[in-house]
Amino acid sequence: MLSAVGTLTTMGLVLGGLLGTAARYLAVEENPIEAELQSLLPGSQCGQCGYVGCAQAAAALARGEALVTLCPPGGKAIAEALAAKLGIKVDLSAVADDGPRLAVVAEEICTGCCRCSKVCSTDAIVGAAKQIHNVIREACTGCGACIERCPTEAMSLVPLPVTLQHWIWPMPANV
Amino acid sequence: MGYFERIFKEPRWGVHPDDHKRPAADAALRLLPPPARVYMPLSQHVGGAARPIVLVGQQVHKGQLLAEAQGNISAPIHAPVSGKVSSIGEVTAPHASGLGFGAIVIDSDFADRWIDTDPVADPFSLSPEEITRRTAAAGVVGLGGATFPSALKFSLGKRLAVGTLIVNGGECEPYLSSDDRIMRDSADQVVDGVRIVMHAIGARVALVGIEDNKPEAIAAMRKAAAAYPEVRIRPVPSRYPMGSDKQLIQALTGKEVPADARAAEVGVLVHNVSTCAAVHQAVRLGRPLVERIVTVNGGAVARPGNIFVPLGTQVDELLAFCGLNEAPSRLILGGPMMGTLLAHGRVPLVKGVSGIIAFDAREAAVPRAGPCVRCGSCTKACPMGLLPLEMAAHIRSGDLAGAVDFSLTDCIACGCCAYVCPSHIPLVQYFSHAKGELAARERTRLRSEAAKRLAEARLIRLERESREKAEAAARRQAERKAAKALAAASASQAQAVVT
Amino acid sequence: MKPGMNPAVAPVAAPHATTANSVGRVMATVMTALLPATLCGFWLFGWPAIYLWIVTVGAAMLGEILCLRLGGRAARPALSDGSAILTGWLLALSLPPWAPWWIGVFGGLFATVMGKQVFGGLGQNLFNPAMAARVALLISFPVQMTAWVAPLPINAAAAPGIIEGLRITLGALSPALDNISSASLLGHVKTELSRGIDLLHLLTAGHAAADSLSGARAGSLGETAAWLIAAGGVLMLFLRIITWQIPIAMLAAVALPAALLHLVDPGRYLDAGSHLLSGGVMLGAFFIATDYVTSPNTPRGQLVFGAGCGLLTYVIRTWSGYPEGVAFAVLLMNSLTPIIDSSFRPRVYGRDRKGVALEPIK
Amino acid sequence: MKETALMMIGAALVNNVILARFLGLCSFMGVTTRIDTAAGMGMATTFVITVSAMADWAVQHYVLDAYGLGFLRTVTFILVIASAVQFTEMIIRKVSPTLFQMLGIYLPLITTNCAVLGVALLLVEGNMSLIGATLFAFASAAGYSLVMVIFAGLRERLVLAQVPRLFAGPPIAFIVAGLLAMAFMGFSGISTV
Repeated sequence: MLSAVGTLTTMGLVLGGLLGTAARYLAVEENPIEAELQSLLPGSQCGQCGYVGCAQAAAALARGEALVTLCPPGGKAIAEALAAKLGIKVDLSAVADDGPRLAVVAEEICTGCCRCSKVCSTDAIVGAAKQIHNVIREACTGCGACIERCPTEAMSLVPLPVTLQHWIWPMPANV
Repeated sequence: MGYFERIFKEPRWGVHPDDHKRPAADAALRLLPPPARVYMPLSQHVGGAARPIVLVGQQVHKGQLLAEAQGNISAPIHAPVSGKVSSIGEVTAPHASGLGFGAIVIDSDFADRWIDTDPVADPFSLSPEEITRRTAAAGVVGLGGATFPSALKFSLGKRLAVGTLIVNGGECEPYLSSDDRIMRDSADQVVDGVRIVMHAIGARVALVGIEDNKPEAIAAMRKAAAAYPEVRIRPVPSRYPMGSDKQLIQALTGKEVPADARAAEVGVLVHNVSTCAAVHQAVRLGRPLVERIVTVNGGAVARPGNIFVPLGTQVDELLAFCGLNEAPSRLILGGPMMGTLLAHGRVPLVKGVSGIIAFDAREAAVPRAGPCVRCGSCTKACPMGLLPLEMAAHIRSGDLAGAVDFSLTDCIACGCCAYVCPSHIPLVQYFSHAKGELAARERTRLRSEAAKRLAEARLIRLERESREKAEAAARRQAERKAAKALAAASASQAQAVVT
Repeated sequence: MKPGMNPAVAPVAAPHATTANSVGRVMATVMTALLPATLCGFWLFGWPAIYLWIVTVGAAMLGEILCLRLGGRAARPALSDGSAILTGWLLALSLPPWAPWWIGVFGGLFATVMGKQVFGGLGQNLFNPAMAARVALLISFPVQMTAWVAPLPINAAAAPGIIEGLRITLGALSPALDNISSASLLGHVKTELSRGIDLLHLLTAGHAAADSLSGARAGSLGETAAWLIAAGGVLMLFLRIITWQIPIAMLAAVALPAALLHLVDPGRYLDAGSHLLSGGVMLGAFFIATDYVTSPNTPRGQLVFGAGCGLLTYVIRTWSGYPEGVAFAVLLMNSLTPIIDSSFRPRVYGRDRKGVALEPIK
Repeated sequence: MKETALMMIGAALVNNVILARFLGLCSFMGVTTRIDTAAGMGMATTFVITVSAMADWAVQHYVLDAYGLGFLRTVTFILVIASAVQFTEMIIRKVSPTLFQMLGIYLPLITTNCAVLGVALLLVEGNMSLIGATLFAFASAAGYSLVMVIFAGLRERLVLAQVPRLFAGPPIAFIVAGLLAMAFMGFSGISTV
């Protein structure tokens, strides 16, 4: 009995010591994956994921607390990129991706209250007080933050119009 | 060609479809009478759309500038008939999507009055830069189908000191014979154009590659080039896609264009024979590109052949001119291997269209696609050495990165793989879909990068605003304090004065 | 005039022309190439062989139909490509000619159901269905799968007639089998070697080569007439159904070690000719290893694949417990096919073998 | 020499750890979705198996046998294996963070990979010399790695196949494993010749 306990204890101590020494020589810096994840996110700080901004979302992803599908404006492409970066496999067939969208102002309802332009994270909405606002297409990320702010429901999201340059061949029908 | 050549000289890639070129290629060139109305699209070339400079209701002559080039890569367009600009709006584009694009509509006055042209008796006395300028002003673009503005290629060739001009007379697409026709009928013009292009880019030698299924064109070109030893006529084996730049360069010079590089970087530049003829017209006669030869062919066409057509003519009008045996079961713009399926014929002809094919029901029959049996036919046929079956399998399962890993980006969409596939899998459509999807992702990435910059700019702005606000507040407070102190001081002074 | 109205529901991409070739046509050509050897097998082994062939092909088709029905897909288009028939056919050729009916049924069903349809049907399977079934049969029913008969031409007096043949296939005549039971060359060699008898005493000269032309020796239904199979293979090569890499590499990889070791010790190792002409090597090299679905696509990959098949066949024949190794070798190399495919990609135009863009050369 | 070679072939192919002894199936199914991950896992496990086999051999001979503590075999072996795994984990984390990320939970789980303990117990029962034990362990591990890589290759292709929904995922993977095991049966008998 005593010899058994002694043997196990000795072995534990010896192996533990060896591992402790090894750990000192093989120490690794924590993976700077957080920054890489943040660079993949859209960076529009729209907050639709439930985190304050993209940096916080990236931190949550790195900690494994958030799903790679957390970013609605990013759609499938970003979820895929995040999954690849994190080295995990996810089924993305369920991720809704209606393609990029764009905010538009219904000019006949807009009262020119300026609330939407204050929340726009990319300064994509222009217009002075009491003037009808307008959305700069190139700057709008389609995050939808302005939609909720509009008191008269004059703002809505529409899919980007398809043009010759943007048209994509459909996938052939499955055989 | 003997058996020895067949076994050892024939390229290992490519396919050999029935060419169906005759009898259309042998029929004499016909002229289409000026149509009552032409639709001149603003975007008939790679790059930015041209910007209209005419007004609705304005009278224009044939060859008059309608819209000027806009941006670094662009080309102007000119009136193909004389008449009145009736409107500027959208027409259906000659594109598989069936979407619309901008065009200038001209009602013809049937007079066909040309503008005053500026012919040059001796183009070789002009500087290369001047030739390039005149070619650009005439709106000449690659007429083989690539529609890249030719003048830009001239300057590129000049800058990279290209020594060899390759003239593409391959015309490997079945059914098409417009290049064949232009070489047979106007070999002198083609050779003159070749020499002008050589002068413009400073090339020492021109190799004219012509597939050996066009003996008449080879003979005509040899005769026309007899006086110019620097223009060499080189028959090449007829094998699709011999008319693709990279394959023709390899067949004629043995050089391979590196991936992601331009042909000019290996010292060659490729121009189509029709483009060379257009350069001849533009520089020697001063005539802008407003007409071209179009092959009309296919089982549904009653009198197939090559027609000289003003640009902007509707496909329907051209088909009506040639007559139809039956309603076409499939209407194709370009050749059957790479051409665009048209939903209807109310589409204008543009600079890059070398043919219209109207298939009858038998030609248009499509066998049902089956599962891939991994037979490897596509791999053997691919002129780029790709593995189409693997790329398609990855794309089908949604793994675009996997497809890119199999060099999807090197695919030239020649259609050899889908042509030989015994399961009739629409491989090219898989690749087109994936390329479009990748381009869209790239756009999204650029967009989100821009958004990121804007968001950062906004943060800086907000910070600056709040800082300025704070500073302003501080300043105001200081002023107020100072004013107060001043008031107090003056009050005490006043008091002092009073006391 | 109102020309060209196409109801374009979805745009169709180029090319708008296609080859007249089809999967069905390829399969039909392969079957044509198999016909001489099969007919020779029928001739040599009589009515039981014909019945076994019918039962096996029928079971393979039945398995295909059942699976397609269960999957809710139409059976006709999948059947009409002929792949199920060919699978059953190849399996039948590799069976002992007088095997009972249930061997054929089990094998045929296993081939199309477990070998092919569970993977999703044609083109999706990872292993050659016929060889998977053959191996499954061999390890499940070793006795029946090694019960060879000496050839007894169909018109010979002693040969079983139509009715008698049916009874053999149904398993009712098994005692009579003993009278004409024989051993294949490879099986015979293995048994005798294990009893310590060396080949020099065992084999009399001129045993194999002459028989292999007519196929008049004990062995699988369609494997004995090696030259007829090779002729079918050459036909397929000529028609460009298959490429030369796999068959040549496989035959060479069997012949080379066989010749070498035979030189070293003729008493223990059979000569190259016997190895090439007996068992399933010919059938394997031309018809089985060349299966499109389960073999690599690129010429270099095919060379490696063929060489692997040949070498493993030789190793298994010579040192393992089984007298014949083609089926095992093919399955083993099938399992390596994805790795071979990813290691031997063709060079892309404008890139080097590693996929790096070439340097521009003026 | 010949015996050693046959023993190694036997350990790697004929009595393959995965396909004949059905050990280590957890990682066999878990980390074979990609070839490079499977190869990494194979190398890590090879290292662990070889190192722990040597250590276990020493423990068996100099501790357990010497003091008559045979009943502690499993416990002590696990202790040794766990330490070897910890060590491997540190190395991989240092050398290839990507592989570390891809292997994920399966890396520490090598500890409970029955192939490792299985090989250790087999070689103790086989009464081998230290060199023999090391070679046996290495050959077994090489066989394990080989099958892992082959299976990963097959699964990479399976992902692209249109497997019926009923069989998609683990079912078809097990069918493939079964067919692969059948193919490996062709080697049986080699080591006894």
